[in-house]
Amino acid sequence: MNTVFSLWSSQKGRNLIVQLLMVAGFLGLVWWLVDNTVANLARQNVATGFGFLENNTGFDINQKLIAYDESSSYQRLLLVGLLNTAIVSVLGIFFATLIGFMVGLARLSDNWLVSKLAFLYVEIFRNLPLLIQILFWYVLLIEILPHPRNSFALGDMFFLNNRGLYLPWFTSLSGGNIVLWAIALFGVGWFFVSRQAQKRRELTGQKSSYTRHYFILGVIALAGYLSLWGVPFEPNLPALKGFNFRGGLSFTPEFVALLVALSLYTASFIAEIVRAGVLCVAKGQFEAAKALGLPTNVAMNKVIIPQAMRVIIPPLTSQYLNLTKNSSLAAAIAYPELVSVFAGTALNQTGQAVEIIFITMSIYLFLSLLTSFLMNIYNARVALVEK
Amino acid sequence: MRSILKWSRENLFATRMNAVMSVLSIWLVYVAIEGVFSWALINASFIGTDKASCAANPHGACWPFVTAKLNQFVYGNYPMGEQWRVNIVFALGAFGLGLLMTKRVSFKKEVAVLMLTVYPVLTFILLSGGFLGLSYVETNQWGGLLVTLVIAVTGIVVSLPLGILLALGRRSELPIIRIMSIGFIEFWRGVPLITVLFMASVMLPLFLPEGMNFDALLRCLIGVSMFASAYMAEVIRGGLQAIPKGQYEAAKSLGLSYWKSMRLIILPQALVVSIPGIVNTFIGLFKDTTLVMIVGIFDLLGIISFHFTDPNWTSPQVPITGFVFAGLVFWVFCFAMSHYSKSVERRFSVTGENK
Amino acid sequence: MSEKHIIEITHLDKYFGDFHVLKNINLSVAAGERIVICGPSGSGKSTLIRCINHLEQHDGGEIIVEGIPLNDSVKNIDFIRSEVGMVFQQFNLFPHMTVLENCILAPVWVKGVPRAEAEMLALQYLERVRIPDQADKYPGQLSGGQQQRVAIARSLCMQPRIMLFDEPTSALDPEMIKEVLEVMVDLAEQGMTMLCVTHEMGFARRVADRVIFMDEGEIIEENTPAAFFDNPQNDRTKLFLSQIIGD
Amino acid sequence: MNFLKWPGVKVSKVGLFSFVSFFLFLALAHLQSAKADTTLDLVKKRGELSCGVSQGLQGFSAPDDKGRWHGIDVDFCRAVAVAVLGDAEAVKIVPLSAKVRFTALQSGEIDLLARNTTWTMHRDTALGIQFVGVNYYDGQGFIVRKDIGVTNARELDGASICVNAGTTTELNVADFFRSNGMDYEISSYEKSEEAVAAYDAGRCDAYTTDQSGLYAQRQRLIDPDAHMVLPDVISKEPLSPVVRQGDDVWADVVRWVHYAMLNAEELGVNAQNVDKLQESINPSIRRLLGVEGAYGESLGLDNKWAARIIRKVGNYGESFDRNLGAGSQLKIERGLNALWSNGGLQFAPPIR
Repeated sequence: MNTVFSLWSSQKGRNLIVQLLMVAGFLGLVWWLVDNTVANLARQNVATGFGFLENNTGFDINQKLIAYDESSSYQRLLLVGLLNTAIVSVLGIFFATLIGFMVGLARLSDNWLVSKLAFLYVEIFRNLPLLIQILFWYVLLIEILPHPRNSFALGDMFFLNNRGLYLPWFTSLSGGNIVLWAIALFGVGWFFVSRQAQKRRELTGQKSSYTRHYFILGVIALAGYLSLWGVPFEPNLPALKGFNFRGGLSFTPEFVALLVALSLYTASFIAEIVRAGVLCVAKGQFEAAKALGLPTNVAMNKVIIPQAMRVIIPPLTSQYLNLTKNSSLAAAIAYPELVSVFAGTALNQTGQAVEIIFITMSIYLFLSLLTSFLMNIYNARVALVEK
Repeated sequence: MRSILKWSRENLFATRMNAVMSVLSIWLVYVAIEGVFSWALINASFIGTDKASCAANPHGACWPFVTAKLNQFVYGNYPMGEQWRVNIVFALGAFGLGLLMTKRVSFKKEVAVLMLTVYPVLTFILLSGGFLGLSYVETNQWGGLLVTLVIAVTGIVVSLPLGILLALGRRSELPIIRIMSIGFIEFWRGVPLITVLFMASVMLPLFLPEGMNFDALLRCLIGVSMFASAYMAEVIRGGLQAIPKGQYEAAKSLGLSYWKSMRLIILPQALVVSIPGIVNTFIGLFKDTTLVMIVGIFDLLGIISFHFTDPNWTSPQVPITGFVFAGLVFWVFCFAMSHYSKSVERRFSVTGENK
Repeated sequence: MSEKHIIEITHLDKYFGDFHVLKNINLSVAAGERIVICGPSGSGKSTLIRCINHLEQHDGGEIIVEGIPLNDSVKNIDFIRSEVGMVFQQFNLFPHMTVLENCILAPVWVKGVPRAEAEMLALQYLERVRIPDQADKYPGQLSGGQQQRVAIARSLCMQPRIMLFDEPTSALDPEMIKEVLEVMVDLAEQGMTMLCVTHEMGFARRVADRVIFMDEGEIIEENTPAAFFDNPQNDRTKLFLSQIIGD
Repeated sequence: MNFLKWPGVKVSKVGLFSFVSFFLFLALAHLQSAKADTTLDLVKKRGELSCGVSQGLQGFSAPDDKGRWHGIDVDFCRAVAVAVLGDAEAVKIVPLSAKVRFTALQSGEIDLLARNTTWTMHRDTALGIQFVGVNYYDGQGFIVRKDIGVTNARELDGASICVNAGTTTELNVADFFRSNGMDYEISSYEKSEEAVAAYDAGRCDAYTTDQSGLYAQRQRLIDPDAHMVLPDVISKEPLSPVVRQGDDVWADVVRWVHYAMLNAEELGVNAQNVDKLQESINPSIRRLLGVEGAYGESLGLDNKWAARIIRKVGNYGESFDRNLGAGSQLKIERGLNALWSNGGLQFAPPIR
């Protein structure tokens, strides 16, 4: 007891005691919760463990980017849900950024009308709960769009109805995948070649013809392959068969409603971030650019935006993360993303709430921590450049 | 007239590009206004008692749905005879907020303290009753705007102090307190709110000893509050970082203890700096209350969409009308908050220039 | 001898990471003594006085203030802080409080002095630093010199026995330096124990009992002002003085 | 970063305080948990039954304009409440989506799930729940718009189907289409009313659920007459109230509430004549109404338990009639749900 008192009188001792108590309390709490849960589950004889991931799901879902049917496992379902989350998030991020930058810059426009319009956009979309927006777009889509038989059509290739949006697409025949991979590789190569070209230009001041040569080479290779082995693709056009359109590339109304709502909502935040970022770059910078005789768009692209980006990127990333998390609201409109299909349907079919919620939360947590981690690296780099 | 022309030449048609943009914008405004007007007013139905009254106007709003159900939208299934209690709570809240927002009031601090301490208790007593001669009203009878506001206000009242503690914890020198704060904050910020609500609404009793349980709405409130606290903590941390190091040192050199210097010196300044962020968190929280609908609590949005299934009102216009109405209500609240925060910000930035 | 010493520093060592900021500092200050510490920037002079009220924690050696060792004990730190006042280069007034509120804060919250009493005391000290009429203004509304004088009054309100000044005039415009120095001279003449980090050589000549020259974390030279300025012993001191005067 | 360092005086006080309060909380919780045992005791102590029902399925559980819940499932909740607590109103109706119902039951959020839930082997064995007895025999069917020209389920090849997520319906429809080599597109909605609304808006060609549900949901469509229920029944759907596994006392109570209602119908005891029949000489009736024997007590209730149910809620036939049958809007035939003596499947073990 005496030692505790003497520890208590020094600051380090106090800190130590407080922290030990906190740890003990925390571990106690965790132990208590786990203990209760295990006891509760055991008493009721609820199946536990992750063995269910191997079982067949027995149900189908309406959007899958990889092969999946009723006989697939829950593991597969998890992956399908995750990919559905990913596709809507990636596209959402793309459109939100596009719209957000346009609106954000429009708010700074000299044109009174344009800037007020952008202001209106931001105020409307930012102040409306996302869930209402998702439900609104969804109801609008399925109520207003026609039945497949009366689809809006564009040249027998594009169709829009209350079952979705249908676009022409292609199917790969044998060898098609190889060509697709080759094109992807070519794209990656393009990145390196153009960087090399830029370096050379900076060093020598001369325009290099690397990229042009690279491109020509690629085209020749492709043409050679196609002429030797033929085109390994065939068009896949949507057509009305029975109740619905089949073939082609299709997007369900759930997907479209979610994408529209997520993009428009997040764009309103991105617009504000962009505006604040640009305003943050000192007015002096703009004046300096002007004084050098740079035209407005060059000043914007070469001086203001690059500097603003430094301010913009951290909050922008957190908006991206929010968008990804917000895609979980799809549960309300039956878009089969991770939360709705895994933490919803699968949870109910298997009854293993603890395991499923644990997996789901871990995935989101992982994404979030990964983003924070990357952001910290970025911030550290930017901070270094500043010095 | 000439000045209008001059103004528009300078502001709308200064360059060719500008003129194109202006024309485009005018067209957009026209289309939007025309669409909204014809839907909400010209083609809309206004009187009636069931879906038949809206059948005549298939391309317009079905406002009778809103007027017929307004009581439920505001109070949920709160017993008619007891609704005066809700009204008192609303009125007191509005009065308190009014005082806080009036510039001339000198006793704002006292009002704020009352609003954060006495008001929630009073609200709880009035709304749930069970003693003082008030009949007990179960929380599953609460609904509509009432629940939306209860969740939002609770979230606000809880998340502010909790967020402050977490922010201080995150900046603490004690590594374990810091790590635990970071862990807490990152956890709640990392997971989607609906998984949190799901846990709170149906799974929580699984983690507690058998037979121990508490009210469903309360569990939702806890979930929402934890979630909001984590966001609040990050906002306040930003404010704390903005306070110059000299302030900490001066407080220390005067002999103020940690908590005193935080309460008297650091937080009063940090909170002012964070006002925009705090209000944004409030707005986010307010919007997020709609998510409780997914776990079966009838907030405003929840109760509106619940009434879509009333056989008397199944009509294609009803859902859109309902969502527009819900959107309008939420929008007014959120816009008012953001507007107020901007005016506060402006006021502080003006005094800031004096420094 | 040691009873008369209000501050006793022996073998003081301090590191910032790997950087050895203070190297084996030994310094005794008698009650009522006025010491000016000077030296090039980065010489550790600010760190030295910041160690005395535990704004920096020292890594080796001992600091004894009024017979109480400055160690990890919370009670001792609190006691020493209430006995030692500090004035900063950047004033560090609390911008959200009026001048008067700044001054009564510590007496009320640390010592538990009744508010009315604290206000009287504060007004008295504000008068002493010659700004009694600014009591209800906010720091942001005052000039730099006025702010620094408020900061001095704020420290005095705790009725410390020792005052530490950390370059109190270097953030001020020339015309304001004078008004702050006058207050400090005043204070010195009333017998306050003072440790000043400053480059105001006129001030040093006028009030200091001792001038200490520090460089690279060591005390290089220590002498009466007259001897120090007119007949510096060390080469580094000479170089430093020539640069100062060359300014 | 030295400026962050502070004497930890008050930090520790707060830490200590939270620590102590946490342990007080733990102790309290343990006190409480030590006392708790069977659900029956819990319900009695609480004075209220927490009963999970569907969020709105006419005939089974749906609120009226005043927010009062009606339906055969709600009646069952009230019957249990009146048997256990003596008050048919001492019941908290908890509307649950299909997705959360089992979790809510497992976790203890509700004491009893009466939510037109299909009894399947997987649910019975793996979810930690127990089905007590079929209170409605059902089968899954489809509803379609008349104008799409489909007359039976086999013609639905390639159709879009709306279902309620997390139900056996969702699994059966997959089985049905797969076993018939047919193609389909499924849209699974969190709530049944969302699925119905989507179907009504034309998002799907057919909506599928239990037959009883199809009739109930048809009432909600914008133009009920434009839709028809296909004749096919593609599955067996025995709907049963559910309790947590491992609490046999409570399972017995709930099971016998159901059987008491069935026995009452079989013996001709109903809400009108229950008081008169106290003097009946029929020993079966006397046992049911607690005049003879101590059957209620062996359940952990009192002997008038069944009499109370019949007085306040009625027998099974009355409840069926009022909510689903001739006395309701749905006008569903008794069919499989007639008593065994009338050619149906409802057969209750005797009270003796």
